[in-house]
Amino acid sequence: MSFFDLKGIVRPLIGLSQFGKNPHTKRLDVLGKDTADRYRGFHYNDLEACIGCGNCSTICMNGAIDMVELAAEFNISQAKGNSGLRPRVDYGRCCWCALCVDVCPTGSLNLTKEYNYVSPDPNTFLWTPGVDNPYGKDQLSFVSTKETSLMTFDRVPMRELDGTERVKSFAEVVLGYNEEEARAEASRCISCGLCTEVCPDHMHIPEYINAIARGNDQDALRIIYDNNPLPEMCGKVCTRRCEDVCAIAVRGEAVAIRWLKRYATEQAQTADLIQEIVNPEIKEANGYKVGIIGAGPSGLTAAYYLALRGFDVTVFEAKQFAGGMTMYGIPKYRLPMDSLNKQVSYLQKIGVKIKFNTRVGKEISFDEIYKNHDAVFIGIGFEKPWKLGIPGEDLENAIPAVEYLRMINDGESYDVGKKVVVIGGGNVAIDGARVAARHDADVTILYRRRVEDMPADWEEIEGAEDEHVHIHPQAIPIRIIADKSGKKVKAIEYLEAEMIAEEGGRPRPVPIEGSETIMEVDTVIGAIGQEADYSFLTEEYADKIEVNRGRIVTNAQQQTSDAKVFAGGDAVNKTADAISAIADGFRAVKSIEAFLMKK
Amino acid sequence: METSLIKEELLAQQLQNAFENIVTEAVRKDTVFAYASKEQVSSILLYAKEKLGYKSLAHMSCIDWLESDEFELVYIIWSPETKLNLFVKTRIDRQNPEMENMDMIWRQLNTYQREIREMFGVEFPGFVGEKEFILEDWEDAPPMRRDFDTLEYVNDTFFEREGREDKQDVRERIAKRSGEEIPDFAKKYSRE
Amino acid sequence: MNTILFEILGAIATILLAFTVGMFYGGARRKIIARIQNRVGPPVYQNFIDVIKLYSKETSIHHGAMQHMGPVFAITASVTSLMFVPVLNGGGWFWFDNLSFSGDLIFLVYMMVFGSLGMALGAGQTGNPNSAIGVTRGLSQMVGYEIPFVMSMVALMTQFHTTSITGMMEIQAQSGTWMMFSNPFAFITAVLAMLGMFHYSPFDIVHAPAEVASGPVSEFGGKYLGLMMSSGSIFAFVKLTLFVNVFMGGASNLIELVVKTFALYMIPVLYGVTSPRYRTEQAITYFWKWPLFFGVISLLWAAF
Amino acid sequence: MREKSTTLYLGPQHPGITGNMMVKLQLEGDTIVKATTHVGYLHRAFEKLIERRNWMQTTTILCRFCVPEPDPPEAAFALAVEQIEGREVPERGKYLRSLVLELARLQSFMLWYAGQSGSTGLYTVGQWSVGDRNYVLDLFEELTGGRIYHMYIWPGGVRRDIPEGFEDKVLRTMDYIEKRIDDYDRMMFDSAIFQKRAQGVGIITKEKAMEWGVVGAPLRGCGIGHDVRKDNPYDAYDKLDFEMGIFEGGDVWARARVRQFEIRQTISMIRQLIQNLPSGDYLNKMPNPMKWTIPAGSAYGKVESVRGEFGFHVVSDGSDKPRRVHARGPAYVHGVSLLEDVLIGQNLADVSFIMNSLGVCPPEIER
Amino acid sequence: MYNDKNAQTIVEYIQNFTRKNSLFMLAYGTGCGAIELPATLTSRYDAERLGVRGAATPRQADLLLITGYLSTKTLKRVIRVYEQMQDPKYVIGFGSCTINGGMYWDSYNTIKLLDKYIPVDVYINGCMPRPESVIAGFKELQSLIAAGKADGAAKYKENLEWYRENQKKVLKNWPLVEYNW
Repeated sequence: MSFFDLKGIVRPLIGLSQFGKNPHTKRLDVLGKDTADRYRGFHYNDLEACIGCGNCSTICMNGAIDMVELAAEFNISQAKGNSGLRPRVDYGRCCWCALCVDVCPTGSLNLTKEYNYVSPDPNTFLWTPGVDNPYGKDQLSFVSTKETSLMTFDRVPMRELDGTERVKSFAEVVLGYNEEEARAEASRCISCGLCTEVCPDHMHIPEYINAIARGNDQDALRIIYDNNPLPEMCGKVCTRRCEDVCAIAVRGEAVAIRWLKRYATEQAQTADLIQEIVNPEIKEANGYKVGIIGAGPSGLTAAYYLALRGFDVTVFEAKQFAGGMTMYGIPKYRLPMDSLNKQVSYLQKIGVKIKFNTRVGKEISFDEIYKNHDAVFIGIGFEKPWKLGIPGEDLENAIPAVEYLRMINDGESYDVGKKVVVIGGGNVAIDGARVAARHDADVTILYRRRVEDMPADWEEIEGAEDEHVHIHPQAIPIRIIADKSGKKVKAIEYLEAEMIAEEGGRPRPVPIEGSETIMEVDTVIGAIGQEADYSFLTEEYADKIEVNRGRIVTNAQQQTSDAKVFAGGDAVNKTADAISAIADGFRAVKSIEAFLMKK
Repeated sequence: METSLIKEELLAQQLQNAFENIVTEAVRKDTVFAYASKEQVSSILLYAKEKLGYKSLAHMSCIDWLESDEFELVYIIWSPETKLNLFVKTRIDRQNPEMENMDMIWRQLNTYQREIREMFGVEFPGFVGEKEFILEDWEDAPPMRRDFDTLEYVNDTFFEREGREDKQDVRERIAKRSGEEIPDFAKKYSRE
Repeated sequence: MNTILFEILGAIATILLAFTVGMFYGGARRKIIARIQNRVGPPVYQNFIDVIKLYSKETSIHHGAMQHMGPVFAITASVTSLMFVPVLNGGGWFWFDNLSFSGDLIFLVYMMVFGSLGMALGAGQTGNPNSAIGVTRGLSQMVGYEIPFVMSMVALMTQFHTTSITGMMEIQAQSGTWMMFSNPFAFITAVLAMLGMFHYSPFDIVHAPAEVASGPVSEFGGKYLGLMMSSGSIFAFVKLTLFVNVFMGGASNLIELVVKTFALYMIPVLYGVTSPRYRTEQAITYFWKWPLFFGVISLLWAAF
Repeated sequence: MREKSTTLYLGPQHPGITGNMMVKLQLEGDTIVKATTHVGYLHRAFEKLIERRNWMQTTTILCRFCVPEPDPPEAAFALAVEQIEGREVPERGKYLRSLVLELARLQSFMLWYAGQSGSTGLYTVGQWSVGDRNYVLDLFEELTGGRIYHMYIWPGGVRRDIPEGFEDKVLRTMDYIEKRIDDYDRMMFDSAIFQKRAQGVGIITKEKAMEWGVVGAPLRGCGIGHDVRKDNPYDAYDKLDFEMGIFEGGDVWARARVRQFEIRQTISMIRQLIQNLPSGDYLNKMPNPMKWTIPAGSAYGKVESVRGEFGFHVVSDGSDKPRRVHARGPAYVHGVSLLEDVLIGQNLADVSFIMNSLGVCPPEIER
Repeated sequence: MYNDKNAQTIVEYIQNFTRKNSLFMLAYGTGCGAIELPATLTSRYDAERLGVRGAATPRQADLLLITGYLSTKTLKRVIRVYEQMQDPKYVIGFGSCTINGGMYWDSYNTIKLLDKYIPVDVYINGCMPRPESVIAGFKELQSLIAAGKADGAAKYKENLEWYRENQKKVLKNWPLVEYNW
């Protein structure tokens, strides 16, 4: 440094020129009004779109988000699949990291531009987004989009046999997840548990999925067996209403709950292995005897859990194999016979006695069962197909789908010919069609309504289409035409229908005049529903046990009008699927136990 | 992208040749692990510093492996020439944790050792440095040990603002509404 | 009787004037600095609010009698100094003829030190090490700037053969030349010393916040701080008026006074905005280099 | 003559202390004969808290490690996690990360201007630079949604893509700031007084620097060229054209010159990043955060912050929560033992000046 | 906002007016909030126009800013600083941490509820509060002062026992000096 540093004295003075410039200061009244479009301010929750899954509350590392019940005036939906709770944020905890936004599966929780709040009272920092700041709707800034969300909205695709490959055999179409896929799929679950409410059996879905995600498959199976003794069957063919309310499904594809259950059960390839893994605690025999009619899902469920609770259980099954409709009504490419038999033999290991080929009312009378047991559970299911109610359905080649499936599953052969028509849109109809397709038949499904109205699973419908099953929607069959011999089916005549929107209901098909079409066919398979066969009930019991519109009337605990008799399954509930039957059986166990132990 | 680990392998080999009974591993790009016994660490560090040019100490940290009742001490050193990070790891007994004082190799270790002594209770015999570093009047267990439960301590010592008692758990509420009974062994998989 | 009353009234008015002007200058300084820093800054009257608030604060700190004496010394020194500084040309304004006597310049030079010494005593009593260090620094720095300042004054006194401020003002009025032109080196010396007197950057080491909190006044809050601030603003007025009187021919009316003093005031303010602060020894080195050099020259100028 | 020695507690509440720590000084006159640092006033036990948080939640708490520079911790953690997990970052993600890191460096440099000049009483530069820093923070706000805490860098990339028109805004801001830096430099570096204050103060010799593990600008101010961005390039730094500022002397002046040089490098880097921004994905998305597990392993991720190398030692035991995250910021090295050593023999007036030039940041020392 | 000006005497009114327009703040750099304070005081936000300026020591300060979390170690100093301040004195709590623990709610070393240890006049929302919020906090405090409602210090005197008890729970054996006002 020089002795006299003029530059060092003068150059800083240039800065004084700033005096003449406009200050950068913002006026007080505009301060805080121009935040960026992405600013992370207070939360805003769309109360209607929110399903109360509580994922925001879980991700919040500050414990800032509580799930609370709001006052009645906000009309929070309490429907199934909606917890009825809404997040409340403690701004004495929040750090505005917005992870809650990025994990919100529905996208209802967003942040706004608003961030200014000062108060002398520390108790006023507890806000319910959407309630305390309804104006936030117009100030959304840091929003949750499908692209930025941390949720994985796309399901891990399930590997399947190719459509042309499938029709060649009855090999299982779905190949199942391998471990990596299962972990990936399981990790999509947010463990909210909304699904459990919809599941008729209230399975512990978040828990077992989480166990899979953490790599504890055995725990997963144990949790599954807690209230479902036929998980492998459910894992393959469940109607999985749980997936409809999945929180992820609001914006994406639901977690593949069914496939994950299937994955969990696949680890146990034999009944011994199941026992080894599940290793249930069997209580000491308590001396009570329970008779169960029908080894369908509901009967087997009741039998299993009663056996675990120390009851002496005997199941009476009319057919050669246990499983009921799941055995005889579901084609083998969906549910292989070995699989079901494995699960049944596990039940037998636990101590469930099954008397096969024992039709109640034929080999053994209901009276005998009733008298020899302390309680009776009826799980007979729907066996008898409904009639189509059109002329010609008694012809030789017009066959109910249930019957057709039973024959095929029993190993009997039935020649459907080259051209098959299936009437109906349920799972049974599709099953019938796909089985027929496996016999090299050209199959057409006639359904009254549109494809999207079909009660069958969309996966099944897609599977059928892959197998070149032709679906003809909006077609109402009016008669089946016999051939010259008058015994065999030659053709079917149907009317085209149009959908007329009806107030307060779903659209109704109305036949179009003059649209009659005749289609030549070899076989007509009818699948419009089934009913129960109560012929085994002798008059004495028919009076005691109330039957209404083909269904046994029970209370919520599955108890019939006869206190000693319990019932479940298709013969009782209207949902007519395996999981409801299992739920009935499970409920019945509890009430049978309560009924007997109380005595 | 598979990169070759030539430099890393070379360093692992060098250490392996110089010391018996140590395990070295070229883990990934720029990173080499050396597992050694407690007694060997100082000679490895000195060797690496003097002979191999690992002049700079990047880090020292302590990990509590409660399950196996051990503390793991990790020294991360870095060389300006090879640009590699060498992790020298050793495990010490958790019940009587003691480690050689090494602040004469790197003066910087002074700070690290003070922290580890305070936070984990690891003793460094012969190490001078003030006892209190970050904490003041601390009477509980060394707080970074995994068996010290911070939440419990917080609940005992501090207050929480009232007005949030009405919160509910979604899973429990759903279970209650539908009558589901979650078995105890499954609860550990429930959402926290 | 009346004259004494008027004199007292006039004295009070002078104090009020000095206080007001000093406060507004302080406010203006904050405003100007704010503008240079691209800000709007507080209102010009902000210092008034501050002082009133400080007086209304409770004071509950007791570190012994000397602590109370410190601010009192300071305000006494500044008020006494003020009494000896002619505010306007012709010796007085508002019925107040200042306590001018021949030799008041020498008296003033010492009076100005008195305040700082009193402060030092008071601050020393508080036992706060920051104060102690601040005081040490303040005194060291005072030694630094006091020598060139006295030199320039002595140069003027020898050059014009008077030790009275009014005398100097008369001489300037007669000759029509301001002393800053008749002895420019003395003026330069005095201005350089003034930079130190104001304790603005780069000579604010005394109360450098980053080092010794606020230095000597660290322990003074409330009324004491209010007193210190009042004393400071009166003192600023005293210094500025003195410089204007001595170097710039005084002022014949208030507007002229304000213009001249403000212009002078801007020198330390603007230099302060752009300068980091010197360390104590650097400050003393500074004062003993250029100011001293100019001081010697001014003495020589005066002598020859 | 032996002067009477005074004990002065500088802090914890003291205007001259960067943050909240205490330096106990033993003074003889104005000269320091002994300095003892006391830290722990800001200890929040992050590393304990992280034991209770899962990997995703950890990313949001990280930026609080160091208040003036919230981004390097995020990046260092992300790098460490990526190393353990083997997660690839898309090219655009890398560029955006570097962009954020450089913007963070820029705003931190401006904060440093304020600290360095403010500790010598030159408040004007501080007022300017902190005021102008708002324009950089505006960019952050636009990009990440937060002014100070961005929580933007995630393992696998960045959180959001850039908004529309952002590139232009960055370039315009850079032009403005480049112009302003000249103003700061005129007042600060050209000032004779500042030069006097800074030269020969707080000297760290080359040997000492290696011994104490000095990093960052203080190390480069000793004439040793070490910069993580050059030595172990991460993100997009291997594709950028920049130079290290290496100055000899080891005093405050040399450190200041390093920063003066590097702030311009940073601006040029930001321009390069914006101009070469590739298209494509910005994030290699992690699975559901609640179920995100990292395979067992450990790694040391490091990035270059303004004050030096910022390192994270991350240990995973394969679960959904980190086993241990141990952070080591530059202040951890500079602010405790080294500071005690450097302060001896210095003038009291230079304490906060030296602390600023070493970049002592207490929240990061004690975490 | 507050219409009870008539309730105050003219002296009180002037006092409150000057108190509200001249806030010497002691920014205790306790936490993250300290980083936005420079911004609050500089060009864009310029808190000085509200009469807010920094004070270097507690003796001179009217306003204590607790800028975030307080570790127990700092709490000790904060209590001492607070007690050193001269009446009238006010406290502003910054951000979540002072309200209910913020993101350090489960940390063993930070206090959660500031108002259990020292009286707080105004809380500012945010983590951390933006300068705009800080300014809003100042303005809120000013309106409280104008209305004569910022009486945290009086509350502290009244309930000293209660505050001491809470403080001791955290500070344990740390000696607390006698509060002399």
